Amino acid sequence: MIFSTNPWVWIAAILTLCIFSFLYKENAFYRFAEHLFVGVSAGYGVAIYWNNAIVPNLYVPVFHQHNYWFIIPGLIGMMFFFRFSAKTGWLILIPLAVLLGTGSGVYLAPTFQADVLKQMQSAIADATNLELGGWGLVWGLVAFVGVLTTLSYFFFSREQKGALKISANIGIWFIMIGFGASFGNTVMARVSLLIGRVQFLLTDWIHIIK
Amino acid sequence: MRLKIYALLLAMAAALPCLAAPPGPAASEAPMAAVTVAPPSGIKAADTPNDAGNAITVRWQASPDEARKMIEGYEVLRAETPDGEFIKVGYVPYGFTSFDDQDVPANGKEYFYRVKAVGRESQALSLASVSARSAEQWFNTMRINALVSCLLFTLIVVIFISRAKSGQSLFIRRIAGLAAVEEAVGRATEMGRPILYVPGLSSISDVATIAALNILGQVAKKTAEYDTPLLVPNRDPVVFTVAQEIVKEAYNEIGRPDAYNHDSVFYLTDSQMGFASGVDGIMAREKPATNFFMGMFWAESLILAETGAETGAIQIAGTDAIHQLPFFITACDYTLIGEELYAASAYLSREPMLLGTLKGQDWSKAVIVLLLIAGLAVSLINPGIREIILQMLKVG
Amino acid sequence: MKRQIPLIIVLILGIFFFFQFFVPSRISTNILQTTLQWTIVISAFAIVLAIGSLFNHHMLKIRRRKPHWWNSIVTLAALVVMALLGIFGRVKGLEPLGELYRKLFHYVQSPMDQAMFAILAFYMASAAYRAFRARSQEAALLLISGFIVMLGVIPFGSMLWTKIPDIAEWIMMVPNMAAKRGILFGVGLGITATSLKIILGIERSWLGGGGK
Amino acid sequence: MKILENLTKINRRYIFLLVALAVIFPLVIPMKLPTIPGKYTVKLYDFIDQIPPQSQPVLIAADYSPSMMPELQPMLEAVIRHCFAKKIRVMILTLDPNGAALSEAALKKIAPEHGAQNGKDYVFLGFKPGNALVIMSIGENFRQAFPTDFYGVPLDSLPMMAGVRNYADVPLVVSIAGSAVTQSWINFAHTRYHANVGAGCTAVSTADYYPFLQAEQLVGLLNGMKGASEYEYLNQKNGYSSAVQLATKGMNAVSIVHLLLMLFIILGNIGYLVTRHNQSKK
Repeated sequence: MIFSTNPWVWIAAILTLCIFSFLYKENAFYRFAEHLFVGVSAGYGVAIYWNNAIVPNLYVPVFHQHNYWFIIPGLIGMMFFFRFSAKTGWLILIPLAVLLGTGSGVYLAPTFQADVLKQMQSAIADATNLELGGWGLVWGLVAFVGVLTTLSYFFFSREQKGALKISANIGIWFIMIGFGASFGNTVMARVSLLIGRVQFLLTDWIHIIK
Repeated sequence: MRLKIYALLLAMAAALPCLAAPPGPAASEAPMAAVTVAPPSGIKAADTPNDAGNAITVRWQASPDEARKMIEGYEVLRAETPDGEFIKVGYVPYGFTSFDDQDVPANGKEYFYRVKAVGRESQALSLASVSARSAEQWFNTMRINALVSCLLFTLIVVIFISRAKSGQSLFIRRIAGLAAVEEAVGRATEMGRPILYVPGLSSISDVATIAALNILGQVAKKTAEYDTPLLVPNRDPVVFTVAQEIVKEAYNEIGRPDAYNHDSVFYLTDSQMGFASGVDGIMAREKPATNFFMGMFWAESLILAETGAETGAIQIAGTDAIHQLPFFITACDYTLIGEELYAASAYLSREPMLLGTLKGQDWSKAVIVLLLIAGLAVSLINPGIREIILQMLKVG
Repeated sequence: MKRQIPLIIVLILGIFFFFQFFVPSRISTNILQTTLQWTIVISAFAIVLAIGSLFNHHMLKIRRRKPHWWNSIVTLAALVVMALLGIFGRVKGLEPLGELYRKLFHYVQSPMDQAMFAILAFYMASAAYRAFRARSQEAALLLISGFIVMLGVIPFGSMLWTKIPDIAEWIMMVPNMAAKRGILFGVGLGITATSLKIILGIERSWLGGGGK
Repeated sequence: MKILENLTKINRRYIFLLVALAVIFPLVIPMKLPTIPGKYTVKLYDFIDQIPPQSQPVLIAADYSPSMMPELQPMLEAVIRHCFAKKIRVMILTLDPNGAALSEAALKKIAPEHGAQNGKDYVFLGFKPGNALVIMSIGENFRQAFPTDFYGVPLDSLPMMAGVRNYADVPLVVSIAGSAVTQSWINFAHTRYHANVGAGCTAVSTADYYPFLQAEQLVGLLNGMKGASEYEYLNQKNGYSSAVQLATKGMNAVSIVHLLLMLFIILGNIGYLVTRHNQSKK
């Protein structure tokens, strides 16, 4: 067993083990790593906001390109700081209103397009693709029924009774089969990530595997 | 394209003036050149539709030599005058008969195009040139389906809201996960332990976050009533600010501003896994009696939910992140699936306007189901109509 | 009045950007791009409040000598060091700071990030053990489809029966796809309706107590 | 019966311990678990196998960053090994800003094993920003997108690049990625420029690509670590490589964890059924 001589690798390895120790139980090592992680990543976030948001979108346009329009978002952003005042506290609602108004306006139609129109198109296209022939068409129709019944589960205006109950139940079956499959399909990806970490520990830190 | 427009016109029985695309300039035929490969013919140039300008679409008919596999591709050339210097602006391989010149220098100015067939050994240039002017459009006709359907949806929602305002009682069926909220808060009070509420990891412009904050307001009212400690860790700075306001307001509304603890809504870090490690630590140390995971989540969903399950908390999750739902379903006691998260604010508050919106959503679903069935039926009978329907639903 | 101004802003911006989607002209796309750039700047200011909260939270713990208070010192020190290195590491003449910043990211933050991610492999196992039980019809379906798909991944599956990988693929393609599509319809309508409620001022929870 | 009932409450720490062992052991101790190549792996393998040696080069796009390495790096290595062993020329590029170091490392490691030479048997093009734009500009003219290789050598001075103008001269594009960029390769390189496209993706995104396989827009697909291990197996079976099998080791671990998981699920259910049976008797 030969250990790495790189102190940085040691730090990385020990922190990895500290995080893994949580699997046994919450303990002083995990607590240390967790607090370090929160601090380091929050600090990294500050640097990212500064370097990637403020500098290119505010500092450079205003001070280098002399595009003084960009002072406006700066001023709106500063309204966040009024929240500590009882009298002018409501001013923080202005930057919020700008963010929310823009966000809901910008995403409304594209979401409808992607989640409703596109899905309608695919649902019909998949179930009526005569070129697939035979079983392909059968499975297309099965999937079509799955879509309709799943959708019926989300009908809130009626008590789930009678036909709606049957349909919603079939919908739940589809949902459950789908979720089980997604779960089973994800196991390999997650194990792969763990393998990556174990390989780091056993290759870079302790040179066991070549 | 045309089909889609006509079909929509029929469906809506409404005429919109902006639909008719302006006809392109007359095309000119290019005579055969005396070289080994034949040039493309029937060249047409026209403004590229539905764009911000500075683009012209050039179309042609393939060189007859393409069938003999002698053509490799086509070069598109542009000049400012019919006999000026033609420079290459693009190349497409064989099998393609159109090209969008995206770098047209000026809108409204006439540009001339020629297309050259490129063979293995020889090339053939279309003799005459065609011209077009690029222009910007003020309406994207490819998106008319989205505009019409969004407006229709809005109309349905507004009708139900006005019905709700007029005092009609609106029924909403029981949603298991939400019915459990009261019980979950009560349990925490009995046990003398806090409630943990994670309003998702996304930003304020993610609508799932808004839904989560809405439910947070309802939960905070209950914790204010029972005087149960509330913990709300945040990942997004803006969401954190709003969450703090919402919780404060909830305590005010219940008349317990004294019970509000400013430190109960706090910010952790904007790193996804850093946040997960922090919340894991909090769950392991504070042992909340109830955990709420509402809003948008990514891979951390299972990390949070499994840790919470180990500490013995009752867990109620809700997300529209389809990929994460399987993990919440397996590890939580109740899970609001997709739209149930959005129905929650109406369900919990029983406010008529919100209930009206939910009714509007429901009827829209009914319309979608009917349209799907009708679409399926006619598509199976007639492949031509199938094409029209698929065109109508095309995302532009 | 104080509630009216933000509601009006939301209404105007919401309607404007809803229709902007349908207008491809140059000026329309330019306005969208500039506004998106502006929202980045605006939301960046909120980080000051957020970091303020983090600071207060931990200062309180240190001052009151709450349990594990010394961990709070770790968080605060790490926060300050990382933020300063990240900001000043780009200044000319201070490149070694930038180098240290990259090292800290690479050997401190990134390994913990990946370790947290890797913990998922363990949690998949414990969650599956606990939840994949045939308690009800629905749970049984979850269990069976999960089981078949897992079997389809490993070689033993096709040794057991050569059709197993095909069945797993079928489950992913037919019922799984159908369920996701059905859920997406609801989600799409829910998102659209909520956006509408925000724009029309029906959904006001985000106003909190502001303006009262 | 008590023992069986206890099967419903196995302490999760034992589960964690067994998972950890199931991952560590196969990595440290060589094992020989069976590998049965899936149909989409075989399709990609066969496609590459029939490309004539010393002719036009295969284009490999290694569009992933270090976080995807455990799943995708073995794929890249296996495909490169196959090509080098069959004297098929290779061009490698990446559209991921953090990807260049990974693909360069793979080339540096494998080229000496097969005596492959830079500029003659392979070209490393490095990173180019722009995703779909790069994919399209290759369709127009390779040299427009990449005038030089990663090391600044003009492509025109490299003998193997002489006849390579655009996708028409590339027998296959292999997109190895953990993001939606594979879709761009299909949409642009395949649909628009008629290139043959094969893919390797992470296990979570496999399901997204089944429709493309059915429509034959992809010649083949490697599914995460499983696909990589199957490719390694085919390489070894045909005597193309005897190198350390990264993904095979990993896949052994994956298989054992899967078996373990299924075992726990079965045990839990037995315990549950017994408990329910006993309760109903009372």
